[in-house]
Formats: sequence, C-alpha cells, structure tokens
Amino acid sequence: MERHGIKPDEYERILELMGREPNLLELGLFSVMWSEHCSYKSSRVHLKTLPTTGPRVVQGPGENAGAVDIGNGLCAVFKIESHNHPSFIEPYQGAATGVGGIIRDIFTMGARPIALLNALRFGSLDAPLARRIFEGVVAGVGGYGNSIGIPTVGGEIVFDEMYSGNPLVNVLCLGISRIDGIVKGAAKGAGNPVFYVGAKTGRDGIHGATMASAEFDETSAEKRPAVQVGDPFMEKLLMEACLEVMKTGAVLGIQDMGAAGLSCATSEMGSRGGLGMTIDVMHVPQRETGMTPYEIMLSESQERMLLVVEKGREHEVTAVFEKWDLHAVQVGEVVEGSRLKILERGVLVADVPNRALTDEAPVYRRPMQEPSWQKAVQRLSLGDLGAPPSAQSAFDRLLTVPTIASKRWAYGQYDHSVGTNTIAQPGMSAAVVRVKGTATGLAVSVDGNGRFCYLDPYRGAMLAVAEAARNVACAGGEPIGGTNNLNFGNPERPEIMWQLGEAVRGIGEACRALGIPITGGNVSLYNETEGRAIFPTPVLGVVGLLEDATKTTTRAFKRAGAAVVLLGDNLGELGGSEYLATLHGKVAGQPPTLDLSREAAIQKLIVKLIRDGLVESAHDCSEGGLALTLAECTFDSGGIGVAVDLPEVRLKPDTTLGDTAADVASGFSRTFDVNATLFGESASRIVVSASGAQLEAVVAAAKAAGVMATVIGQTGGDRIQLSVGGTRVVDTAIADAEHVWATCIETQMGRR
Amino acid sequence: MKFAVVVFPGSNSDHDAFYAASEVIGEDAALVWHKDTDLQGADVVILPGGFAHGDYLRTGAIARFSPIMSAVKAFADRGGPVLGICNGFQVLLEAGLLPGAMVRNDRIKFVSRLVPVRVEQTDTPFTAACASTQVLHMPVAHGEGNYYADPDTLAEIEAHRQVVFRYSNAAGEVSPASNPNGSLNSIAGICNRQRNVVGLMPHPERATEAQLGSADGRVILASAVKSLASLAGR
Amino acid sequence: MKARVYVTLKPSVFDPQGRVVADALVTLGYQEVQDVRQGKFFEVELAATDAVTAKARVTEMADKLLANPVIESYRVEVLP
Amino acid sequence: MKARVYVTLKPSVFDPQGRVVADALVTLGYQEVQDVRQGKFFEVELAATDAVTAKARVTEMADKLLANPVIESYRVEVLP
Ligand SMILES: Nc1ncnc2c1ncn2[C@@H]1O[C@H](COP(=O)(O)OP(=O)(O)O)[C@@H](O)[C@H]1O
Ligand SMILES: [Mg+2]
Repeated sequence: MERHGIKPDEYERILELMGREPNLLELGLFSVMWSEHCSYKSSRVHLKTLPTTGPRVVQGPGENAGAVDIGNGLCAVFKIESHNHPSFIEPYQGAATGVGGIIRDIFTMGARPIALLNALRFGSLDAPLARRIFEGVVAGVGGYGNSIGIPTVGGEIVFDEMYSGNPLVNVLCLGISRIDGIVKGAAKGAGNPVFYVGAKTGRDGIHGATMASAEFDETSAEKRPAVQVGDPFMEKLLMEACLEVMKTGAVLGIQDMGAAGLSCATSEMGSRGGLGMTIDVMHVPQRETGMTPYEIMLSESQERMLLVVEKGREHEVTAVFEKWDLHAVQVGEVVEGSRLKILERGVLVADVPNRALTDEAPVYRRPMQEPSWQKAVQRLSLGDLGAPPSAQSAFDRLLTVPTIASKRWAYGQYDHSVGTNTIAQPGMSAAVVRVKGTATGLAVSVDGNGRFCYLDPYRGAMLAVAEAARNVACAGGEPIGGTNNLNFGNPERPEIMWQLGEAVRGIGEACRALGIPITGGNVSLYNETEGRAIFPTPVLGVVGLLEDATKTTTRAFKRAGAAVVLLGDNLGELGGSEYLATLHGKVAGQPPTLDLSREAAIQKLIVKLIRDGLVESAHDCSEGGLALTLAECTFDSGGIGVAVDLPEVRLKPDTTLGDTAADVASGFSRTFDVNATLFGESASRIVVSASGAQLEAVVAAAKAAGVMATVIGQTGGDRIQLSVGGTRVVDTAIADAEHVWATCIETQMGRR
Repeated sequence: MKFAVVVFPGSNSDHDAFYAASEVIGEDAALVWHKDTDLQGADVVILPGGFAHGDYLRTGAIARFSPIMSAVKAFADRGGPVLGICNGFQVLLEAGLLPGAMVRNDRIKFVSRLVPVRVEQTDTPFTAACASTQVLHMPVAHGEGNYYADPDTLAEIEAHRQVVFRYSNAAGEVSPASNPNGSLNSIAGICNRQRNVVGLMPHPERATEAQLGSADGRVILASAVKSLASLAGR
Repeated sequence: MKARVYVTLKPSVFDPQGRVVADALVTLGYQEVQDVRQGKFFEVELAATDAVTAKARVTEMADKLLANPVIESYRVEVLP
Repeated sequence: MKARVYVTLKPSVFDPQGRVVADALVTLGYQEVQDVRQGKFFEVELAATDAVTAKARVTEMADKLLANPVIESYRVEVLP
C-alpha cells in the first residue's frame, strides 16, 4: 500500500467501492488513477470555481483538450501540460516526451496541431546543474517538435534559485479543427471493438503518475527506470494516421495513453461513455517478454492510442493505419454496464467499476493556512534596502539578467517556420499564427510570475492572467480562451494549499473580469526538494483571435520620428520587481496592484488601435519596467533609438514600514523615485509608437476608452535616452545594449 | 505546369511546398505518396523537408529505398527538374543523385533562423529567374546541414559550377561568420553535372509571403515555371 | 594512448533508433533481422600515461560526461 | 546470433560531436585529452545461421544502409 502511495483511509474507500479486497493489479489501478496527477484530488474543489463557459466555448475542461469557436466553422483546440519531474531526472527525454504528450492531447480531439509554446523555469545559470538541465530541456523541446514538424513559436523562460531542484517544463499546444470534426474520448455502443495502435508497450514509466505525485528525496535515483524515451517519428505517423482515420467517421471515441497508460484510457473512456470495457492484455503489443498484466496496464510507454471503432467498419480503420505502417490491433470491446474487466488469455484478472477509478476518486478539501511569513515578506522598507544604484548602472545590470535577456539561444534551436503559418517571429511579441483558408489569425502567450505569486498568490495569479491576455492583445488578438498550469509544492502542507487556493481564486477572478473562459489545464504538485518548495507558479496560456491576421504588430519601433506613447499609469511599484531582486537582492513587497476594469479597458483599446492600423509598434511593460520595455522596442528595429522624458513618480514614505524622515529627506529617496519610475513593474501598461494624424487618433481613442495616454518622447537616433523629470538618467548606444541583451544567455551557456 | 511533392511518412514540409506551389504560385500541384511508383505526369519534382523516416540513423538514409525514388531517378535521368529542400537535399545526397554528404552542424545544435543566401548560378531550372549574385533571405531549420565532400569531389563541384547557393551576409559577402552550420565552402545548395537536380538546405517554400517574414524564396519556384516555359517555347 | 568508451541504452530503455533501423532492414529484405539496438562510442586520444591510470580517468569521464547514467550504461576499453 | 557493426566517420571528415566532447572534457579538467572521435554501433540480432553467412549478410546491410561510404567506414564483428 505504502509502495502504491495509497493512504489507509483511501484503502478503506477502495474496499467499500469494490465490496471486497482488491487484488494486486486492482490495487495498482487505484494507485495510479487516484494519484494526484490523474485524479486532481487536492485541486479539484478549487478548479471547480474557475469560469469555464462562454459563447465561444466548444469544449470546456474534462476532455483531452479545450476548444473555442474562432469563426468559419473552425475551433482552436489547445491545452497546456507539464513535465516537470521527468525533466529534472532526464532533461532531454523528459522535455521531449512532455511535448509528445501534449501534441497527442490535441490531435486526439481531431485537431491538427499548428503551434507549440513552452514556459520554462530553471535555477540560476551560475550553477552547472542548472545549465545542464536548461541545455537538455531546450534540446528536448526542439528535438521532438522539430522532427514532428510543429513549430515552436513562443514561450517564456525564467531563471531563479527557487527552481534549482525543481525545474518547470510547461508546454502548450494549439491545434485547429472543424467544430463538427471534434472527436471525444468516450466509449460508445456496446459491442464495438476497442483498438490499440502505436508503439509497443514496455516496462518504461511504470508508476510515472505516482512519481509525479511525490516529492524528490535521495531515493528518487532508484525510481529512475521510469524514464521514457520519446519517438517523434512514431508520433508523426500516429498523428497523420489518426487525423486521417477520424475523417472516415468510423472512429467513435479515441484517447491517448499518457499518464497511467492503458488503465487511464480504458477506465476514462468507459466512464465518460457510461459503458463498460473489457480488454485482454494478451492482445496488447509488447516490447519485452514476460510482462505481467500489472506491468502492461500501468506502463507509460509513449506514443500509444486507444480507439473505439464502429463495428463492421474495422477494415476502414486498419487500412489507414497500414498505409502509415502502423498495425492497429483489437484488444477488447465496449460492453454494457460500467465495469472495466481485464483478462489475461481469457482469464479475468481484474474487475473494477470504472467510475470508482475516475469520478469516484477521492476529493480532498485539504487544510489551508496562510504561511506565517506571508505578511513579513510583503513589507518593503526603502530604509532596509541600502544605497540605491544609479539608474544607469541599474539599467546596465538588468540587461544582463537572463530572465530579461533575449531567449534567442533557446528559440534559435526551435523550428518556428515549419507549417508556413508563423507571422510573428519568436522574440517579437506574443506568438501569432495565421489560420490557412481564412483571413484570421491566432495570438498566443504563456506567462506567469512566481515571485509575484510568492508575495501574494491571489494577486500574482491575477497578474499572470492579465499579462498573458495583454501580450495577446498587444499583437492584435482579442483574448477568447485560456488554459492554465498550476505548479506548486506539496499540497499536504496547509501553506502550499493556501497558495494554490488563493492562486486559483485569482485566476477565476481575473478571467471573469476579462471575459476569458478557462477550457482546460494541468496541475503539477509536489514540486519541492527536501522540503523546499518552488515559488507558487501558475502559468497562464491565453489564445486571442485576430479577425484579420494582417492587422498585427510587434514590439520593435518601425521608423524614426514617431511619437512614443505610454498607455496606462506609471505607479512606480517596486514590490517583487526584477530591480529589487537583482540590485538589492530582495524578494519583498506587495506585487503591483491590478484594477481589472482598467486592465480590460486597456486591452480593448490596444486591440482596436491595432485593428485600425493606428499604432506602429506595441509592447507590454513587464520585467524590468518601462526602461527595459523601451530598450526592447529599439532592439531588432534596425537600430531605431528613443528619447523619452518620464514624469517622476514620488514614492510615499511609509513610516509604519520603518522609512524615516531622514530617508525621505536624503538623496537616497530621490534616487529611489527615479528608479521606481524606470524599473517599477506596474500592471496595465503598454508602450506604443504612432506618427502624424495617427497619433492624434490614438490619444483620442485612449481618452474615449478612459485609458491614460501620455506622449513620453520620440523615436530616432541610435541611442536609448531616458530622462526622469527633465534629467537624463540613462544614455546608452543601442548597439551596445542590444549586444549585451542578445548574447547574455549564450555567454552564460558558454561556461562549463 | 505541374509540381509533384513527394510525401515520405516523416516529411513535415510537404504541405508547405504544396501550398507554395499551388496557392502562392498558382500552379498545379500534387502530393505523391512515397510508396507510389508514378509521378502523376508532373513537370517538376520537389523532395520536401522533414525527417523522412525519423532519420535517427542518418538523414535521408532510409528514404532512398522508397519505391517512388526509382521514378524520381528515372525522371532526373531524363533531364526532369528535381528540387530537394532540406531533408529532400539530404535524400538526394544519400540516393547519389547529388555528390557529397551531410554531417552534424559544426556547433552541434539545431539551427533555425532566417539567413541570407547568395545565388551563385542562374543556369539551373530553379535559379533561372534570379539575378546573378542575388541575395535571398530564407529560413534554415536543420541539425545536419554541414555539407561535406572529399577534396577531389569538392574541387570538381566548384570547377563545374555546381555550387548554386552559398551562405552569405545581407550584402552578399561570403565568410565563415555567415556560415550557420560549418558547410565546406559555405555551400548552401548544389546541382548535379546536368544541372537539372538541385538541392539546398534553406527553405524557399517557407519564404514565399512577406507576411511570414520573406517572399524571397518565390523566385526559386518561379524559376521552375520560367525555365519550363522557355523549354516548351523552344 | 587510446581508449574507447561504448555507450548503450540500458536494456529496459526503449530504443526508437534501433527499432526504425530494424524495420528498414526487414523491408529491405533482411527477414532474418530480429532486433537492432543502436549505441555510440567515443575514441579518446590521451596524453600517454599507463593503462591503469588511463582506464580510471576515462571511466571517470564516461561517468561524468560521455554516458547518461539515467538511461545508459557504458564499457571502457584501453587499447594497447 | 548477434553481430555488431561499428561505424566511424572517415579520418578526413570533421567530427563536430567529437570536438565538442573533447572541449568539454578539457574544460572539466581532463587536460590529458588530445582528441575525441565519436562513432556509432549497431547490435543486430539475427535468426541463427552460421557465422560466415551472418557476417556476409550483415556486411551487406552495413554497405547498403548502416554506413554512408562517402563519409563513413565500418567494421563488422560476429559474436560467438
Ligand atoms: N522558451 C521560449 N520559446 C520560444 N520563444 C520564447 C521562449 N521564451 C521567450 N520567447 C519569446 O521571447 C519573447 C519575449 O518573451 P517574454 O520576455 O516572456 O516577453 P513578455 O515580457 O512580453 O511576456 C516572446 O516573443 C517569447 O515568445
Ligand atoms: Mg512574459
């Protein structure tokens, strides 16, 4: 029992559901299906609170992926999935099989995958282990996506000590399907045959789901045989064959075998369809000899699918698979009732009510407790920070922070042009792909800020939703759907559970306000090593619709002499900023405030401005604040510089936090004001550029939308010149700044 | 005129080439399955990019045994224009339709970016519409594009003006700095001695619309149309 | 002095490369092929020391860099 | 019956992987490393025939598929 990760009270429940003692195989089924990874037993009560409906929702949570209507009879099918634990153990294969898994979720729905994004977290690149994991993960993401021919078009990468023992690898896949072409993972029609197709089943990955549901400790090394090797060629064959076979109409239900393998596919398809399923493991193609039913049912070998086929049309299905050199075999059939029966050469070896494994899995309302340190880390006293650096040296230093630097080193290894749909090159904005055969396009972004969530998980999660949606809007996309990946520590600790609960509450709140239904997601818990958890890290994926794919824009300035306009308010909020972390070594304060109605207004505004062709560039302000945002607008622009003068933000001294009148009076405080103006990370801000008559239209539209618009300067020259309150505080040649920013990660990775 | 795009099971740029030929250039195009033995009366054959058979062994190593390759060989022997793009180029090398071989990129990693390429020869069916030394911006996306031939073969290729494309900078200058993969002599593409079979690592089919970053690759497909038209007119 | 390190996937680890090669060989008419596993090897040229030290050093290199102990095993051989 | 095919790049062909491995070993402190070349090998499981036929067949496979004669050379070994 212990070995199966089943708790005594859960065992009692199994006895009740079974009406008898389970045998070893049955216990194994419960073990994987009731694991955190498969059952969402700790998170389910919280996930239920998320908004999942909307006029565009074609498929909400519960299927292999979600889907939203994008017009023309089509829908966007997308989901995000994590492969954190496997990527720590074997970075290349862990990441590669993670990509393989999420691609299967998409084509299983009948959708052709057209884009991948990845959200990654690693420890500091100063550590050789972090560099090795980063190198392996990026190679693995590319290795799988490149071969199968799905472009990796965007993502985000954050480096922080907090992830050194628990890197995060979250991958989002987006596909397109006809709305009437969606196929579900449910068994239909008693008597219909159940087919298995794809790679043979081996002993790899047995209990992978259970492993992803436990903390790492010294004995993790012994669990290593759980590593799986990806076979992108097999997946390519499966993808093409499955998409082709689904067009015949002979496939009634289909599901991939991911976590918990055959156990999951058989019990979930049965319970979704309200029917039973009987299979004989003898028919399951096996890669190794002497495999037991236990091993066959629990194996997590990659690249395998289970299909329910309409009786009498088997040959149509097998013919397509044969064309692709795949051999589909019948392993069982759909039966009346609701039991999953497993036979071995005709002998019954397991007999379980399938809903006991799925819908009736335990649900925990685990105790939640705000961490004792929570209030303390939110205190931010300027007096405690020491002498602030000059704005120029802070600017120079921030350009060398890998989290801020260009991610070219990574996406240069990803094929992002295959498929001929990629409109925005990676690194330029949210990813934008066109939808062939229509005028439309889709913008996608993945975002999350673990530091903000550590300081305040509720607000941090709202900020993640806002940022992902704002990024999509900055590319001209109207946000229409979202997915989320919840990466947290051990849910059995009340503080972690509190973080999770607060984060989900924040996601729900922000999604409701911004009109973004959540159509699916993934939960990855136990991301901790020896009792130290990662920052709570919800990652949000948002999909936006461009009615006209040609009406999009990127962050880079397009011409000299354009006006530079800041949309939104510059509040100078330093809490949780990259500036504080890098230059003062502090993760503290309140994360930026977020007024959701203002956020909604600015997003609507920017989408309209781009649709009307009024702005030449648009860039969301995030890590590094306005200063880094402005610098990034000059990068990849062919050297178009910028000169701005920003109204100075006055930080209010907070004596309750220990700021003294002396601090306020001293020059200290004045430098902090300047730095807060430049590097504060307030939400709901966008920098745009516009020229001539368009500028007036931009200002007028902003006014009508109730969004503050300030002309802060002009493009031109070959320098980045930033003034605050009339005083020039940053003055750098673009060429120098861009070189440092573009090669930072390369340089770090050159070290051994 | 009609393009045939060969589909190996692991091809992933087959539909891109098909789309460029049919939707962008507006010519007839057909997808031809690798187990077929007939090119459906095509005037031009494209071997597209991808990982024909997973290519875990060597790129293009298994594809050369596909039934369709006999038809492609016969077509090439008759002087028919054949274009191998990326993996298609690798298949042509393995099949012996072009000289040399590919090894891993010199910096090992997969390289994916838009690169400038200088057109060296305009007397092939795929460069006939190019200006001499014209620079084209096209994406590369490969892990094994490091062209190798033994010194004698290399000298012969150069002597017979078989180097059709070289990696260069935007001004058309060729130097190691603008070589993305370590290819000998900065070779990005070559042709056979008869000049009708051309292989290149960059992807012209992915560079046929400005919206996608470059339309420079269009001239390669347009060249095929032009040279066939002039053949027909002769 | 020369040493060779042979690296193979552990027997329990799936080898997609070997599978594809085996399939291809069978299609090419080599019906007798039952299975193929693919491995790699490194030929390391070392500044001459004695064979015992060489073996120890190269074993260390294999452990640290040449093989991935999570999925691979290796064998070191010092050439005379 | 088992046979092994060892495939190496010809000496004249630059081996990027070997070079990267050699550099990495030196930076890891193995100063004695002078050069590394990387090769691959195939372990082919065959329906039992005699060793002579096996060698002939496997040599054919190497010629046709496992090695590319333009850049690689190979060696076949039949295990007892
Ligand atoms: N892992 C990655 N894979 C592909 N593209 C990436 C990756 N990380 C970052 N990018 C790209 O780099 C650009 C900057 O990313 P990010 O700093 O997260 O932008 P923002 O601050 O606007 O959210 C985006 O275009 C993004 O898609
Ligand atoms: Mg971001």
